[in-house]
Amino acid sequence: MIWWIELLLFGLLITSAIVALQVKDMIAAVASLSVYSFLAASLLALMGAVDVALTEAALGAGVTGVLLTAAISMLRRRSVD
Amino acid sequence: MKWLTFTFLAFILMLLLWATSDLPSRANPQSPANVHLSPEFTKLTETEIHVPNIVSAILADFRGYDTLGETFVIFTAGLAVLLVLSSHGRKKKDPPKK
Amino acid sequence: MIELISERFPYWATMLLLVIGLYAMLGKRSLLKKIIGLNIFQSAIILFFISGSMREGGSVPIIEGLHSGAHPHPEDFVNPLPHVLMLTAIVVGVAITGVALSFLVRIQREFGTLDESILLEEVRE
Amino acid sequence: MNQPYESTILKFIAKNFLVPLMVVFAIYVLIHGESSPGGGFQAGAIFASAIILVRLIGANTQTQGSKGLPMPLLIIAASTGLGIYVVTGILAQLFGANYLDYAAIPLQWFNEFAGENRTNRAMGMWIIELGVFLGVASVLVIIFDLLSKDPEND
Repeated sequence: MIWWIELLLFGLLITSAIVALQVKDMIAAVASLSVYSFLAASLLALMGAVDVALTEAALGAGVTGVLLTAAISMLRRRSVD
Repeated sequence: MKWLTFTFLAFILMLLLWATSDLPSRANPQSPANVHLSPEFTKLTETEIHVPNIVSAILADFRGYDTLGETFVIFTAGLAVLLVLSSHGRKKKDPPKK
Repeated sequence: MIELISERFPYWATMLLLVIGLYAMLGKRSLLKKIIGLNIFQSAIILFFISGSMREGGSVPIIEGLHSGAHPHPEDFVNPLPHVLMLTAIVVGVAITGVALSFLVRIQREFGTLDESILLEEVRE
Repeated sequence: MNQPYESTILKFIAKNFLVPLMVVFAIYVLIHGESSPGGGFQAGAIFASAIILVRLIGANTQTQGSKGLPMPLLIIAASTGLGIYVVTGILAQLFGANYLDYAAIPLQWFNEFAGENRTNRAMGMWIIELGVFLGVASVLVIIFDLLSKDPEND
């Protein structure tokens, strides 16, 4: 059991979650959330769930980030005026 | 108000960590989740469906009704976004505050 | 001690992530941060289920050499049922995020802010 | 999206290399969903990512911003995906089995035509994953289009 790799990945996961919540810039928060999703996907692949890892990498790290970025660009532009 | 939130969260964390001590140890072949229902799925995938990917077989055949409901959920989400963000009928009311 | 940690730490880490997501949904004032917290909460539950699906000596749930007459043994694979449940949960989670973001765009158009306390004041008036 | 960043090499690589690769990978994941990791959801997500990438490339230039798949076509595609799923279930009922029991649908002629050795259930799984693929891909593109649309320009 290569459990220390999982321990390292879980540590990075918790760190990126805290960074995504505490940073002020929203684009940086979304980038950190994408990092979080990709770390979660690699962790799922390490646990043997390849289907779930593929879905998480495509949907969680890709589409969610794009949707959040689209919404933030609209919201920030609207809040300036 | 801040301390109330943190107290509540610490309470929840302690409760959850206490609850994990009752779970079976990880990767235990004799844990209840591993001995019920999924060996049957593996055997039926070999004999009945005859496709290599067990997850795909369960998703589309054994739990096909579940996946049908989920497709309905996604379709409904698309319709909800369409209804919420379509700009028809909004301009007749008061314009948004600048 | 090492034995205990190596067996139990995924449970502890996922519970900690769950509480972090819950903190974002309870304590943050920006509604966008609440949505990010919702995503973290959901990923924590997915990781918890998948780490419960592991099996000693099990491999990826794909039967190798099925068409050439191999007979699989159920103990050779990890438990595939939680994988299916979490697969549907991820896709539904993205749909939830889309609907929530559309609500946020609409709130921004109507009220001009995403701050929770200001929104509560405006709704009370 | 305040100031468009005009980098032609990025656009060239994304349009001529990345988008075709993503489309091919999506179709591969859809067709090989039974024998390797993948299926309708993953293929739909990857295909939607390819379409969204095309939208992002064309977002800054005036010529391509309004092109692409229009909204009624996307809604029709989503409904078609859901319809394939539901009709497959009803078809199984018409052949005398339970709802969504693909073993009753006679699909062996396709196997003999393609020279494959699949069961009826595998063929039924392939059909409904096609429906799921259409539904997921078009709904994700619908959500992105509506979220990135400026309401005062239309």
